[in-house]
Amino acid sequence: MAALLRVTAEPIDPRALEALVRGDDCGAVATFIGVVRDCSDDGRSVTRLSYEAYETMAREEFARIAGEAKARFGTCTIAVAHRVGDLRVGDVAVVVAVASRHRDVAFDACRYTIDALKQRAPIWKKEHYADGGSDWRENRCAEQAGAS
Amino acid sequence: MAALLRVTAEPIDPRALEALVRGDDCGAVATFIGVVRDCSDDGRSVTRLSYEAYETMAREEFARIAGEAKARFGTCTIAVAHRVGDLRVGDVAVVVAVASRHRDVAFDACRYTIDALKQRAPIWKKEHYADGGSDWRENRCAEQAGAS
Amino acid sequence: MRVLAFARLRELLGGGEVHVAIADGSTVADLVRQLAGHRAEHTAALSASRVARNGRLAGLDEVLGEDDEIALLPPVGGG
Amino acid sequence: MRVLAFARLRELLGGGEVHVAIADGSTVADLVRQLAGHRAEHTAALSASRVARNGRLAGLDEVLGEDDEIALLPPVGGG
Repeated sequence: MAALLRVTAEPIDPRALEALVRGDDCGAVATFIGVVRDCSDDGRSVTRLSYEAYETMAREEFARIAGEAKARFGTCTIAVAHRVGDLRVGDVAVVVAVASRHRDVAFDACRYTIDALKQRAPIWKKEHYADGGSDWRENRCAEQAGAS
Repeated sequence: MAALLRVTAEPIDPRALEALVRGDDCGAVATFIGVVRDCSDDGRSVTRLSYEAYETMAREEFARIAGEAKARFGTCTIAVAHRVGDLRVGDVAVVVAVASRHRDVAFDACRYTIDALKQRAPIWKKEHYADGGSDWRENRCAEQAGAS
Repeated sequence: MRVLAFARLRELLGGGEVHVAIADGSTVADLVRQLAGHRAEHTAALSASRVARNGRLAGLDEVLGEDDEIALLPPVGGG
Repeated sequence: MRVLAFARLRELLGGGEVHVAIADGSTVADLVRQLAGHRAEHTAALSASRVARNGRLAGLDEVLGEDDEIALLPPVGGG
């Protein structure tokens, strides 16, 4: 198992993900945990989020990203879990766990993977605000080609 | 609590460390876990390690490192736990957990902290090999001034 | 044909899976025009989105087959 | 005075805490020479090490007080 993406409506256990990637030859595990904040990027008070995903395509995109990370940084094992459904402040939305022999590879691959996932994975987030409003929020983008 | 170092002979729970640093305004947690490998840097088969620490000084050094990380990268909360005593392959030797509003700060501060701790914290490691030998191993160094 | 819609487009089109009758030889661009149907909000949301065909991003001039899985992908927001 | 020794130096000096009688006005360098005692292995290990005085790295010319906590720090290997 060299790469794994889980899209799940259940709470994510980062330790379980780390257990999947760890082996006796791995000296380093770098884990990123994305948590639901109480405040949006533009300063609105957030009460909850909803995520949805196009799961089959997300899995393919993740496989590509993991391949790129290994080609760039070196041998490592990468696992990702992303929540879908309704989340509250403090809930874990996403976890990226990377195990490698040495820590530079683990850090670099972990960061590359979360950055690329945020840009490219077909996953969407709706923020629900304390004032009753809600909005689909897009990540600040790299390349974005319109469809029509 | 903005910075915390624990030196402990008990197994480390990375989740407990993350719980210490997380808050509702933190969207990102970056965690580094250093694990005992079955193989030394020079390729010898390792059966176990022993760590020892000069704890009071390690705590002061960590406080300095955490202050540097915040000055360089931005607001974040940092916690570190380091095992001492006998460890076996697969055991967690060190955990650095950093929570921040955004992931760049969390990643940068986490990496800075583990790099600096490895260079500067008064902690020592003895490797025990499958062939019966053992050796005190030093981390590849930055500045190292002899005492005499 | 079967079209998957996500996020804002799911809400606008009234469901995560919509069924659309297309003419033989229709392209991705034809499908998008048909889905927009001269409604300003739909047109804006679709023009900010990408289209995937069988799990890969599709060009506007690709010709659709009845069995393709088409997905409408607004700007992403995961993580 | 009380001297803490770690790792390789702990093993060489026969304990994590050694007690050394020093002359008034002794410096860090004097203490190190006294601990080495013309033994090659001790001299090598001490010369590769640093000395902390009350939790901070100390210069070789610092004069020691009887109540100082001195620690001998071989090259570190944590993490």
